[in-house]
Amino acid sequence: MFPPIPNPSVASDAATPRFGEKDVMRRSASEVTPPAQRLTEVAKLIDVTKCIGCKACQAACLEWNNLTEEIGFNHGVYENPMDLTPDTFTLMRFTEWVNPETENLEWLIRKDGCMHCEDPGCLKACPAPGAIVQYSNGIVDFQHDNCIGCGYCIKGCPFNIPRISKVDHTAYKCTLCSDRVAVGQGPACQKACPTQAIVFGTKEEMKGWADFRIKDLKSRGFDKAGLYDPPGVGGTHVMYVLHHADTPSIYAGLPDNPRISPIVDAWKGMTKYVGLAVMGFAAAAGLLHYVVAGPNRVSEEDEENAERLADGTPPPPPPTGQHEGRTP
Amino acid sequence: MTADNLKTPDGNHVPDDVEPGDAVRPGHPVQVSRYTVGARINHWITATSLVLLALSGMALFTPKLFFLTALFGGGQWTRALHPWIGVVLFFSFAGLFLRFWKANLPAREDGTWLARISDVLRGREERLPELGKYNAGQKFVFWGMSALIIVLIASGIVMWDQYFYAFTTIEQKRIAILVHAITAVVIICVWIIHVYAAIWVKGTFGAMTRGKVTGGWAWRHHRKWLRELVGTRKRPASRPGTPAE
Amino acid sequence: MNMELSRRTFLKTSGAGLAGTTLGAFGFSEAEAAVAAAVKPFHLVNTTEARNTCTYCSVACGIIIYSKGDLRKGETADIVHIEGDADHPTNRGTLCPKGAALRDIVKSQTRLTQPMLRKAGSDKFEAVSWDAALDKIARAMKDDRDANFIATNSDGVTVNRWLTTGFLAASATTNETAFATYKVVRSTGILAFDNQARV
Amino acid sequence: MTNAWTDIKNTDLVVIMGGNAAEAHPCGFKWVTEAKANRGAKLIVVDPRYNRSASVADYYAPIRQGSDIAFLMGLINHCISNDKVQWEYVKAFTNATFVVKEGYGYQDGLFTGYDEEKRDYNRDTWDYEIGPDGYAVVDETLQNPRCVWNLLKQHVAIYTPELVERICGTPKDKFLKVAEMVGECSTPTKTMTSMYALGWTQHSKGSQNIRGMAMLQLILGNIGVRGGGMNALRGHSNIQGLTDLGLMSNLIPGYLNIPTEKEADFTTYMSTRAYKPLRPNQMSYWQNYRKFFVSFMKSMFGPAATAENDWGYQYLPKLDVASYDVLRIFDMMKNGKVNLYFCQGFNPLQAFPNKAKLAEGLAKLKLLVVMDPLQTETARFWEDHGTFNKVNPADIQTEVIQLPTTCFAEDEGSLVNSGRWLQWHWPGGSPPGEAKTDTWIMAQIHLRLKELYKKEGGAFPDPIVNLNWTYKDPGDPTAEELAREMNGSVLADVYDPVDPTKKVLEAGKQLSGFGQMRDDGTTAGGCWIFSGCFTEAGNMMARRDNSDPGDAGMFLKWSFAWPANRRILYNRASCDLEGKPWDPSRKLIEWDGAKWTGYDVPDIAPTAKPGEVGPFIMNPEGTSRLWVRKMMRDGPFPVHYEPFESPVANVIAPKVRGNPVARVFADDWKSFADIGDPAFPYAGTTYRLTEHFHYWTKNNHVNSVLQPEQFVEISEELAKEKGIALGGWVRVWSKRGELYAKAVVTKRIKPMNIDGKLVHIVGVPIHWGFVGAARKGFPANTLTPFVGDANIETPEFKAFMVNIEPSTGPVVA
Repeated sequence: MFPPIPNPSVASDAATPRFGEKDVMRRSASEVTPPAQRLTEVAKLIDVTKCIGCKACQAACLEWNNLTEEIGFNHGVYENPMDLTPDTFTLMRFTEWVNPETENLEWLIRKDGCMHCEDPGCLKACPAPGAIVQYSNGIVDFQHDNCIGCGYCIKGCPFNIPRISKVDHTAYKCTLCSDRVAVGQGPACQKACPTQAIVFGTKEEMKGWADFRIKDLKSRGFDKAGLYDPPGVGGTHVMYVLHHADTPSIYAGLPDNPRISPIVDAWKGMTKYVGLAVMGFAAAAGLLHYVVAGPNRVSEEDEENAERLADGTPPPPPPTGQHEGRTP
Repeated sequence: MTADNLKTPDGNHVPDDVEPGDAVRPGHPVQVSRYTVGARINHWITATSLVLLALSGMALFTPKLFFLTALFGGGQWTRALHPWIGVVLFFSFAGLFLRFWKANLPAREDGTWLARISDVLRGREERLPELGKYNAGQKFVFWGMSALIIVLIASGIVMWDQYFYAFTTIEQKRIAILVHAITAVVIICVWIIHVYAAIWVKGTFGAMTRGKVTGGWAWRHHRKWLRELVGTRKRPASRPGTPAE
Repeated sequence: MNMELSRRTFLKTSGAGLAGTTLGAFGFSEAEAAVAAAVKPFHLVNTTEARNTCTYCSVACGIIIYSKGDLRKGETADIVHIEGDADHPTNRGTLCPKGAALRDIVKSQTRLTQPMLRKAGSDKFEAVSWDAALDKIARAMKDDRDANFIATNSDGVTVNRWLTTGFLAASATTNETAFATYKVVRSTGILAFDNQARV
Repeated sequence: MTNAWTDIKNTDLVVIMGGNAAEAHPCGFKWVTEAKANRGAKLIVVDPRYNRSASVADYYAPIRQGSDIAFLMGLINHCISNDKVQWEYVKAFTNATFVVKEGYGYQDGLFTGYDEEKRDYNRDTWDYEIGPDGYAVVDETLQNPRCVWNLLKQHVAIYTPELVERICGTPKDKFLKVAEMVGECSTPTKTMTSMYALGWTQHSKGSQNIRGMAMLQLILGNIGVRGGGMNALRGHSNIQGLTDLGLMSNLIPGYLNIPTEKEADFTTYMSTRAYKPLRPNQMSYWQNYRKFFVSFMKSMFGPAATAENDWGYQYLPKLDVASYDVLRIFDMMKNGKVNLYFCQGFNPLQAFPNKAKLAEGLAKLKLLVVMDPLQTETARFWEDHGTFNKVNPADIQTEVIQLPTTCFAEDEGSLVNSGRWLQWHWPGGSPPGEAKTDTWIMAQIHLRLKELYKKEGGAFPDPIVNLNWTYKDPGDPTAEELAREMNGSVLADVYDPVDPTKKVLEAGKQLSGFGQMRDDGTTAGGCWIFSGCFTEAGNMMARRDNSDPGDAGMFLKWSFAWPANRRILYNRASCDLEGKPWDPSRKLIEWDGAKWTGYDVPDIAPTAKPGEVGPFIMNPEGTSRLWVRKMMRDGPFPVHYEPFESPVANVIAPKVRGNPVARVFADDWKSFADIGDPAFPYAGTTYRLTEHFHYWTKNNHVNSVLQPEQFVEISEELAKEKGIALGGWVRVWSKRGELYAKAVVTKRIKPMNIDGKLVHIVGVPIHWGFVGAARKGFPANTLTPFVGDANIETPEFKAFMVNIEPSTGPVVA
């Protein structure tokens, strides 16, 4: 058993968060001087092989964060709601998978939610300064006061996680219960998880625990068991233990090799700089042209010619050879 | 009323580049009606939308310009207004398109004009052919705007999550955003050209403010158009179009 | 009884050999943390804790109820949160999806708040006072018992039973309530006495 | 549970059959995952559905609902045939060696003494051969053909893997794989635990399902040891406590019995409760019955219970039938024989079978009193909810009083968990509105009734007016007062009979345990098995020291467990005949030469020498029972009987319909579909989902979000055959009623080949009704048959026959 985190203290002096502003390592649409010393990285480890799909994590998340999800319908499956929403930060996804090697049915149940990437695509895509911050312990958190609701974070995210609220038009996702972690607690989902399929601690501890679990799985014939800590996003602060780590996508579409989309990279990278340069160049070229060529003015002669034309007096013919395009 | 129905008193078709309201009024100097009130209102709505879109768009495009959101009442308002202004632009521009498309059809002299672009840039118009209501540069702006706005509205709808989130995949939205951004850069450049041309070519502003240019302006920049207007002026009272004033 | 909360934790891990979590180690010292923080405030601060047991299944998970207001001081207590008790040997702080949402059942829209009476043939409940409801119940019991009590059977054996009234007892009340219920029901001679155990 | 939740971590093999622990008891299931992670334990799930428990199992085998006994007898047969037996344990700690008297026999599904007319057995022949010394005859060599072991061998011989496949639909290779894994646990150093729940109890032969596994566990030597046991995962937070306290028609707290009318007086009553040991030197604990009974009566009637009036014996009602269980009460109600009915925190309209019959009964009451924290369907049975509850209120003359009660968060007291721990809790919130505790309500009813009887007189007022009700505030007894009363106290000083100057017990003090109870009226105690819970040392149920010496999972200083704070029942059986643990790495207790010591409270007299006293001290044999004499109505060994509604006739006894001694009320026969009835071709079963708790959490927003709407589960094959779409509406109906639900079409249910016939399964979760936050739905009991287990009347919710068709959904009118 992974040692449970002691119950929280309710004393007023226990409330002081142990990290905050000063520990912000990245801030959306802002330049940040990273803190000189990084906090110990934290991580949540989701052991899919121990998960029984009970949705305690979902319930605990709703309760702790005071979220009111709609009461929906049954759609012929166990998932509910059917997708993440601004009020559902985490969701059990169920996959009935027949293992082609053993022909045995496996019910793969994965808790979906923010992965808290080391290189967060949401933060990269976000245009609103300070709407998304990354603390040096690895938590990626949305600051709703700064959020403008553009939804760029959704496009930036390689895991399709953030959702925009129709109520306050800001983006929501799992905060890794930053309010709890800040007082030395684990996230609400982790605390609730009946089988300790979710554990929380430092990232190093989590990797160690994952090794312990993977050994057990290999002893049970899951040769491909492994840890999901995808390097494409610099690793994540939510990791999975999978029985079939060679094919993450069988777990309800967990990306095999997640990375920030090259399109997003192009948009937030090259396009931004090249675009600004091009626009600047266009404006500068105009200015330069004006300085060099001077204004293009109508002359007295032009006016006279026009008057003559209007009066029916034939204006002077065009200069020879200048109007090849015209029929005389 | 479009120019399609216009006929000269002798029964000939009015040339494509003569638009309703275009007229010559002799005097000192000659006054040429170039844009009707409707066209001008339409233009300025379009122009305003485009500027607002550029400002709000740039605010969301790069953090360095995020401060521009203040003009719209903050980030949330900017995000909410931008697409609606886009809708205004789209319909407004559609109006301009219907008004101007015919006059912007390519003409033979456009080639020559383009070939002599260096003379254009140097203001040596005596070396250019006589031009209709629009030169090739203006036509480029017109058709460029038309195409870019269609791309922008299409890509904009794809990324307008508030109403259209469900209809496309995230990958499609990503592409849309990239396309929208690039297109926006291009349209802003086209806009710069358009505005600069109006600044550089003196006497142009009057066309979109008072609706009129001087005869000399028309003689210098759009002589063919001026000649056509003069040619259609025989019996102005019978003309079905609405005069500029 | 002693409500002093033990802060003991289960530091012994079985099998894995990992040291206790070093969660406490991340973050700087408390003094430095006083700088403006973007993290939401921890909303259990200054609440009152009460140790309780989950009301659902017989795993009997330990829970802590956090409320605004302290019943022990005679105040009104409004429950703001319910969470697993990490000190509890069985659940170690964990809860199932029902347990994790216990606050919702306490505060359910369909909680009953006053005695109600549905009259014969009526299509609605009407509010009644506790006194009226209890008097009506006692009277109905007395009348039925007096009319149908069986003191002896056909063989003349004293049987002292009352079969025309039945009582179905709960499954989530305390032992103490159950015992009080047992005494009251048995003393009347009711035999049609059962509980949820069968289902 | 014989063991405790935390003890499951000590096991090597978990068999989940007749339950779905991951789904219904997730936090207890944690200890399965711990055993797997740390001990390399394996998990086997045997269930009609590949369920949430199966999703983390090492091995899953399908089984048709209602065929568990065939499977279990098959396992026993496999173990016996392949010598997978813990011989030392079986010979010493079970009744394998006991010789059964002549006359007992079994043939074609029936034991000797069957009376078809009465649907009952004459069980006189079901007993041991008693020797001239007055003790049961045993044959240590197991040679006697009539010894229990040989009778068992013979009884299970027909349950071959082939027969198991024919009856259960479990492919032979899968059955054999399970059998092999189970067989490995016959060594003294490997244990298996059984986790079961309503999947075994809710059958017309539910008790025998459980016996089947208990017998297997005994053969493997897994009872009384760490990581072993028979672990009933009880459903409600205090259903164990309510049962312990005897809130049933035929019980007195602590599993004593309400007298029957054949026991006209106390002497007659006690005459059958001597519990004389059946083996020399054996301790037979029930010999203390009289002490427990008299102490209970003193607690119940105080000074009015005297030696002269046989401790108030006649204050107790006498039974004329085995029990007035809920099924019988509702049958009486339907027949107009009940006038008043109380439902305390219970929703029978949803919880018992055949909703139509239940509603008919409720409508014949004069007064229904419902005490509940929440709105219930029962309290609103007269309310028109269109297709969900189609009634005309004007036609229903029942008056209904609905009383608002507090819930767990607002009251104080103790609850008994599955592992028999009595845990105290404190209130955390104020009750809403005018809600009151159930104790207050019961006290108010009692006081008012007593007042009426005092004033008006009436039928036999004695037990009411003499009820011991000496609480500080009679209108609102405190939890502590009641807890002290259950524990028991000394009423008069008791002196040592040998040395009359020596005071043994002092009047006014709390008892330290049931060992101090006396049968002379000098002690009182409401529930002997709880004695020790509130002693002079204080409230033992409120103890919160979670230390765990030896990492054994016992937690002796956490709360209080009955009996006597013992955490594993029969723990003497964890040691061999010399008193050494079978598995030294899993020591529980051991004989240190003078006494029993260890991590748990020994389940034997502390100085009872090993080899002299058998470990099963509650049985006069001193052993456990592979063969249960006449203690069960439907036979000393389990026999495979089909459910009352079944797709096939009983393969081993084609003439026997259902459990031959299960009680069926006259009206109900016609409500059962015939065997193999083509109108109801699919095998229905009901179960709960992890997102919901019975009919409570549909009142709760969060849980309604997690599972908002009723559904049924069917295989892809059946969906295809019937043209049912994933997420589409279906109508499911039985001979008793119908429901509409969404279709969850899944690979986790497969059709089964039963005796050559393809049988489809329709799974019906139970949680929906017409009140609450979740979408309106139909309770599963619209479908289920009104018949219970032959011994304890648990309704047959798990196996019945239905039909299904695609639908456009319920017509909302």
